Amino acid sequence: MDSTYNVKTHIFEGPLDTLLGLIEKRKLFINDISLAQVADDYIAYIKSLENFPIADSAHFILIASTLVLIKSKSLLPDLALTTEEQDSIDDLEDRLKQYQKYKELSRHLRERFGIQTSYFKQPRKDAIILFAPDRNTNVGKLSEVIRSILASIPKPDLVPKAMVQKVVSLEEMIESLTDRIQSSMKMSFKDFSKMGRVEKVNVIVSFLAMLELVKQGIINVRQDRDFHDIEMETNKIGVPTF
Amino acid sequence: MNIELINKIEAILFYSSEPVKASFLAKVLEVGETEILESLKLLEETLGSRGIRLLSHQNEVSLVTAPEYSSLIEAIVKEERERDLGKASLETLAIVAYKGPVTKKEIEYIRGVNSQYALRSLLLRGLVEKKGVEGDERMVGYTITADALRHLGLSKLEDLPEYTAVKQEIHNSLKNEETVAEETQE
Amino acid sequence: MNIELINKIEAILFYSSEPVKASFLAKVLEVGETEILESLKLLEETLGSRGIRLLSHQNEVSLVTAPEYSSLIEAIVKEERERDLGKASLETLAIVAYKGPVTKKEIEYIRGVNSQYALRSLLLRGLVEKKGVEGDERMVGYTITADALRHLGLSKLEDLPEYTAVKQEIHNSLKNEETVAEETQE
Repeated sequence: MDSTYNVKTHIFEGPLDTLLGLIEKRKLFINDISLAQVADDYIAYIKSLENFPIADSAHFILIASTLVLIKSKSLLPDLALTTEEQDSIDDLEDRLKQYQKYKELSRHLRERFGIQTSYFKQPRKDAIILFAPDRNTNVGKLSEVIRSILASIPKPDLVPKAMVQKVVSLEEMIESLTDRIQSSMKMSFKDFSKMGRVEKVNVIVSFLAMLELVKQGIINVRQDRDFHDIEMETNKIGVPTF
Repeated sequence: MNIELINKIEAILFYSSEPVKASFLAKVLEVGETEILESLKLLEETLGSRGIRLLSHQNEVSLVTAPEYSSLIEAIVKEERERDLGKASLETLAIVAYKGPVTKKEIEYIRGVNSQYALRSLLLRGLVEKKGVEGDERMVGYTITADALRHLGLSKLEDLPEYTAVKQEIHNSLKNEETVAEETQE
Repeated sequence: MNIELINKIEAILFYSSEPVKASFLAKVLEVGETEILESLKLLEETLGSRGIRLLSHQNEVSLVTAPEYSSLIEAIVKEERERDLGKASLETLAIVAYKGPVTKKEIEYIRGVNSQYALRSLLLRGLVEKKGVEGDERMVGYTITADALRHLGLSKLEDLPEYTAVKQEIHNSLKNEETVAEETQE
């Protein structure tokens, strides 16, 4: 295959494209295990983006939140997922598989496009022109038609810029979570994330931060019962490990 | 087999030089559409190894030069080779080709990004077209055009690589979705 | 007998749709003129009983519809001209009326679809005509014909309802399109 195509895929176009790129880079199949594995890469990629694709920021965040779910499930096997959460995981897997399929198929089109072309007959130059208006050829109809054309020209979508800044603060969240845990030793995720009092995106970011700390071995988490609050504790009190 | 009818169809298609509906042929030639479709099949066979081919697409047919002589025709017209399609357009075109008629929403669901501009650029190039979705007047579905097929060197959509397999897969997963949807409906 | 050569000739003649000299075919296909003439004879025989015929006239050849179907073709021509303009043609006509002189590319930007057939049908029906665009010799602009203007009962285009406002709006959306097109280029 020609190399320009591969180069082009490095400029990820959207969240699914990004995610698929990360999975394929590791030569993995699409399933919950591979998705849990690339969740960090995905977050890291979003953080690294200087020119965040603003138009799709909501999509990026939604998918990030699903990845967090998948990853948290893999880290905390006892974590019970709601039907809605499980659906969103299945849905993401399904979409990724579909997207991967069509991406592959688009290569067929790329190979064929413009290579084998057949041609219609050229229009005859000596075709007879005969003045033949129809019953719609009147001023009223023309004015009506032009109005509806003008109305149907797409206007560029308005994009929610506010959402973008929230995701970028992931690092700050990790820092602040570490600080607070080390000072109070024990706190609840609900308290920390101000769940119910702030936007969902902040909760997601907090949760991500918590998982990141679990992964780095800085804290332990404990959830006594399904849907109950998660207790966080530091592993190594007072020892900075990062 | 009615040779006279095949000849007439050939004459009309030659004259028209634009895609023509089977129903139009039926009306003009005063025969049933089934008969037209049968004759078209025979015409396609007759033309199979010739310099002219029959191109059929969604009930529309036209005559075109055989794809194997494209370089010859290109040399005559010195027409500029079509510029490559971008990645976004190619992905969108693939979804429309294999899954069409497909709505903008479905395309964006699969690609995960806003596909308004990719679609518009395909529309502008005459590669896809809008069609009302059967059974739902408000929905607009996109389908691939006869022109796009011509650019792909295909005489019908079914000749696309893996077409039947993909179509079957889509069909199966749709069935699954329906089952799930029914189950979750309360 | 070289079937490949016959097929190539058929493809070229089909595409050209105007009479072509045997010497031209010889040059393009890089064979001797005698060979071309022999192949033309065979092509004529093959087409002998078909809907398309080979017409030779003073060393020039072309493909034409078989004479026995001329009344059929005439009926179609008549039908075509009497038919109502389709949505595509009507939209194109409205754009040409309000924005003319306007290029094919601009029309396609505004409509969002390829408008080649619509323009051709309007040209054949004498409703629009091609004119060189002032200041740019290579560009071809379409304008409404004097006949059409008279048919609309107008003495000048400016008398169309909301002429100035619509013209301005079209102008603005063309500018928008240009910006978007630049942004989405890959």
